[in-house]
Amino acid sequence: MSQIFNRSTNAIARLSIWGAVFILGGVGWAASILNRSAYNTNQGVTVKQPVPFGHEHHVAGLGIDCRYCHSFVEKSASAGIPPTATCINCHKLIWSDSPMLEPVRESFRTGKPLNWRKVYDLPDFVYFDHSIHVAKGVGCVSCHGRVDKMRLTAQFPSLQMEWCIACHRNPEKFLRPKDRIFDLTWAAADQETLGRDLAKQNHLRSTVALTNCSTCHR
Amino acid sequence: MSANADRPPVIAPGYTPATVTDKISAVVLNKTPRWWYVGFAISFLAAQLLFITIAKLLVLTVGIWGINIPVAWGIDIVNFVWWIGIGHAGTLISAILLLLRQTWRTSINRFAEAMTLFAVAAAAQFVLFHTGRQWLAVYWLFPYPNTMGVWPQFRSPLMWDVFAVSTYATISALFWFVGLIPDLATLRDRSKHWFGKITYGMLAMGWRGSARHWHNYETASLLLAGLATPLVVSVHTVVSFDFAVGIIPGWHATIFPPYFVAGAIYSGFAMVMTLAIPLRKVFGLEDFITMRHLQNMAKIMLATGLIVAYGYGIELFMAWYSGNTFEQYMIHNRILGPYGWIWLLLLLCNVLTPQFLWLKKVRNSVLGLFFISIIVNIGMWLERFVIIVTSLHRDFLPSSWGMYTPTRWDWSFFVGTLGLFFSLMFLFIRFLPVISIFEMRGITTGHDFEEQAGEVKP
Amino acid sequence: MSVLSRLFARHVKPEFGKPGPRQEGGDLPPHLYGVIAEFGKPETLVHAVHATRKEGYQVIEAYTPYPIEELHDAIGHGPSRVPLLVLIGGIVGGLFGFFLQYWTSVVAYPLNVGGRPYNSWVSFIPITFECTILFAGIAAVLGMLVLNGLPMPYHPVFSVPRFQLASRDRYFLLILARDPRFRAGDTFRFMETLGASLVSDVED
Amino acid sequence: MTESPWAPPLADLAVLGRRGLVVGALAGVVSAAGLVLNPAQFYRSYLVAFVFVLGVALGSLAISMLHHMSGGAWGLVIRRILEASSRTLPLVALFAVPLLFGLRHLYPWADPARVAGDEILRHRAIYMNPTFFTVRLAVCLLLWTVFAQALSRLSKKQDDAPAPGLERRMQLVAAPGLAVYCLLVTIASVDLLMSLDPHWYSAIYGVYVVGGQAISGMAFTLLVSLFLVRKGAMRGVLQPRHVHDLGNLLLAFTMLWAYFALSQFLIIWSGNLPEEIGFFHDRLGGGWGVLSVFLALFHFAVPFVFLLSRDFKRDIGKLAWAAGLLLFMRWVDLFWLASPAFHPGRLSVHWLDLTTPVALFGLWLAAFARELGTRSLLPANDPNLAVALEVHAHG
Repeated sequence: MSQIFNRSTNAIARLSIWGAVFILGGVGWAASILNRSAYNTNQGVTVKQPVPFGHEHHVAGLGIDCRYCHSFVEKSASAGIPPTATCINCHKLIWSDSPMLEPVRESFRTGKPLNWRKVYDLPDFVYFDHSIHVAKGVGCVSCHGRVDKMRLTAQFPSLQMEWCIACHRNPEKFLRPKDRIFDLTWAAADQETLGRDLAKQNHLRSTVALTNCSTCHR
Repeated sequence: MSANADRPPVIAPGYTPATVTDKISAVVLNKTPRWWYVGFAISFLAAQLLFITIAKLLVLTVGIWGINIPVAWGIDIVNFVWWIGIGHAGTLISAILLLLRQTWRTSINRFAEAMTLFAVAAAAQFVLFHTGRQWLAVYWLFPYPNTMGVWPQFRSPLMWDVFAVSTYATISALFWFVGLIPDLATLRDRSKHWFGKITYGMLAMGWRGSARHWHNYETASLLLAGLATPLVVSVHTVVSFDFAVGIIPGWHATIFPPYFVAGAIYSGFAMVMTLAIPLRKVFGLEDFITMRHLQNMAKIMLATGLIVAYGYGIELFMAWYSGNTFEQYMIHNRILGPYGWIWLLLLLCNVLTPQFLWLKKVRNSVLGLFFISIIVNIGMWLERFVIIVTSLHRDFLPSSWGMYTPTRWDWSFFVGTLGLFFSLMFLFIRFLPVISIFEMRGITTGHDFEEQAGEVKP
Repeated sequence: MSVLSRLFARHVKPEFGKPGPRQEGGDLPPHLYGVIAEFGKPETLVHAVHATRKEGYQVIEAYTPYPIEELHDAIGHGPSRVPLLVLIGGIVGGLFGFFLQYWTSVVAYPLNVGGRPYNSWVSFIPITFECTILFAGIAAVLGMLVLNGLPMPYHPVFSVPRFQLASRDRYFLLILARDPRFRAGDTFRFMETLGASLVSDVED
Repeated sequence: MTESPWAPPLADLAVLGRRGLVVGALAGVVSAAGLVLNPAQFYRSYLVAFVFVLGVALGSLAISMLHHMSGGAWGLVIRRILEASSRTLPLVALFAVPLLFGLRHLYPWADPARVAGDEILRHRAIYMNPTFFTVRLAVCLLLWTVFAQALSRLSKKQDDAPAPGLERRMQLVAAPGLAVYCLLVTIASVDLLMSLDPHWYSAIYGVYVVGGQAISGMAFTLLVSLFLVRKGAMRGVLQPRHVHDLGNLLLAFTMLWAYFALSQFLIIWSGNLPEEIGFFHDRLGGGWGVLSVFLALFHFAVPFVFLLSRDFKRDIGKLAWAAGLLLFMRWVDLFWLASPAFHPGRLSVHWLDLTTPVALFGLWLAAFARELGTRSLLPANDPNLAVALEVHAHG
């Protein structure tokens, strides 16, 4: 019998075993990165809209309250996309002949709603209700970020379940007084104490109840 | 083992290490016989059925199967349990018989272990594809830090099953491969073709058969056997928990674990027999797989068959004894309901037929054993059908009763896994030694691997 | 030996034992790995091993087509360390299995399932058991490979033409050149007295 | 008596028998006083004691049948101990008689008032009634005795004159014998123990009791082996490799018992059905829980760890410790099975619980010692004996 393999195969053979471990680990790691990346979640991605609506201008610049447009946010599951009429309330006077706003005027003329694109597209099997979040003291900014700084609206969080769960486990980290819900710039001096008090005051359910499957999946 | 005059020997007389080596490695290294191509082609064709069904399943999901409410588990699970059960004999032969120092196992263990591995591969198809959406099943089944922050439900027997089956697959693969290493070295040294030399050489990993090699090797083999023995019991126990932990009448019985394990061994030995009898014939291996093997397997089949019959009996008795309406109706429906004929057939196959094995004449007849083994294979399939479908189709609420009929895709999946199993089996008998060469060498010179292995036990 | 392998020449891991000091002023050829002898019967090999050990050689190795227990004792290898690795593997696996379940069900995401306790230890038994077996089994296989120095597709003994019969029906004894007692000519002649059918040098 | 080189140590056995008899009789007298003072408690304690002694004898019978079927040196060296133990079955049958007078103290189905008010007990009444119970128990004891005697007689025949077909005939008795044994133990365990609880049922119960009896038989055999070795009767016979095999069997039986126990517990715990969970509810609370933990530790965990060690298993002196512990734990297990039915919610150990097993086991031991003295300690004419006694270099 003569040698079948070269001396160097010894090193290669051992290396390949370790290599397999590292490659498998690397693939797993890459998959988890990809899964959490904006490519998969659309976090921070703006969506092309029929009219380039700017929250920064309307909120920070003009000081319009969230509820002026999203008028059901305190009462219903959906915050509400404003009807064209809401836009026209002002834009019949201001920028009333801007070509950029032509789709709005056309919608108003024809009565056919504007085809706004969803920025926050939750999975269909998630039951989400704006009103309860507002009622329990979750501010807009917690989920939507500083929309007053967004020229075009982008998805602020990843919207992955681990993000939802993080708040449902420790809601006191995010709770704020009723009158500060719509204030995007406000921050508590001592969030820890305030949050604990508010949780008690607003009758927040226990973490176990808040993280029960049926809380969000019904 | 004690010498016993009226038992046939485990290897025909006159063999030496050299002749054993040459004869068994010739099966692998000689030219491929024509029947192999025919057999492999048929199996491979059947395996295509599996791939077609899977393709269809991936698009349309489990709706193409006959399952629905109330029978949400159909013959996909029947087939899963059946395949896993068949796998058990392989581990049992190599592990438990190694621990019990039963020399006769040597010539069938390799082959039985391969059978285990391929049966688990076939069973895995059902586990994998019955989830409907396989890409989601990853987070249902495996604990990893996923983006939902959720973890699998460890109180569920289905999770236990995931761990049991994947551990079983891993350990059987390792056990099989470790057993192959010295024989791969043999093939490396015998192979005339450069491709064979390199392939077997890489797989043999430089095995030289030094005293140190053998010592660590024997210790590791024995420990693996010691680990595999409780493992194999645990696997079918966990499979039985899939049912018994639920509260469906007909499923929720404490006898299920031992009764399932016995049933698995029963069907597993039947399958070994079904495969070994033609194999020894076509390869001329009658000198290695002797009548002694077939007789011993027949005795084990008889014993496990009786345990299974005990299980059937105790279920009937306990249903009556419990005084529980639902349990009693379950038995009534099992015997007299629309699937009653299957139950009857099951009794014929699993309880009546093996009783012939009490007769020495039957145990000595190759043809008789072959037929009985096939009937038992069928019977054990029917048993799982009875347990799963008959229990589900009429449970607590008469308003939600229903019937179950498998569709042609159910059957094509099953036939496809048979094709997969036999394709792998054909590849195995062509490219790897079906009998452990080094252990046979030891037997011919009286250096029993088992005897020695028993001594190195920690 | 090919030119290529000379270029990559490196120390091949010894079969066994610590390398002894090379004999000063010995007449060792620069690439001698050892001397190997071939035997036709296991008994002869076992006798040869005893004789070799008696002669004072320590760094030796025997090759057989199947395990021979007497040989292991004769060569004087210690007990295998595989059981220890398996024990460690099993304990680690069991702890991993249980605490994986405990942590996920009690700490990471407690869920009420049919009123069962978060720490449903009864339900955790099967997976704890499976993990114990899995880790112990992997430890057994990896331990065996590592302790045997595998994979090692290249080894000097493979250069011996008749060594391929070590996997058939021939029995070999190798004395490594690293043995402190090793003298190229003497050792060769000594091995010829052991009843070997063939003795030859093994080049590295 | 034969002039076999393995003659039993008659003097030592006589001492053992006498001690058993004296202790047993004393404990029996004390227990009889208990019968007068507290008949209900007497029967409850007596039941556990009876099932314990029955388990030792039947376990020995089962192991001897297993040996006939599998062969192996381990069985040959203890065969005579197993046979002597199983030949005591007629005495065990006699022990069953007092039980028949206390059925109404023990079983809810034997109390007409309870049966009348309980639908399930009425449903079972056709099977679970004192007459049929007695018939079944008698048939079980009779059939076990028949199989034990048949094997023992063939074994005797082999001692008298070696005939080639005898082993095969013993196999022919043992194979159906083992099947019948398992079936009858199931029936008897439902009758004697499971029916103490009026509604509870579990299909694995019979198998669980079979597993326990195997431990009883093997543990007792190991203790007797140690006794014989100490008395010099089996010197040089019982080699480490035999002891190793016996230790492995004890380990296997212990694991099997734990497996059955765990399966039953896990299935019932997970199902959590009202008609089933009561059994464990009674046994996990009110002090009984401590006993359950004790059982898990000393009937399984501790012996298991020791029995894993090779050195431990190869030394009969060490192994006998595990055997002694397990034999005691067998009684604890049976006590755990039966007594919570009488004292739910409160751990209660009456002095009769201790005297009755001593009485029965003492008397039984006397009978066993007498039986062991009647034959050679090894089946001298068994064709496999020479191989079994070979001294292996590495044995």
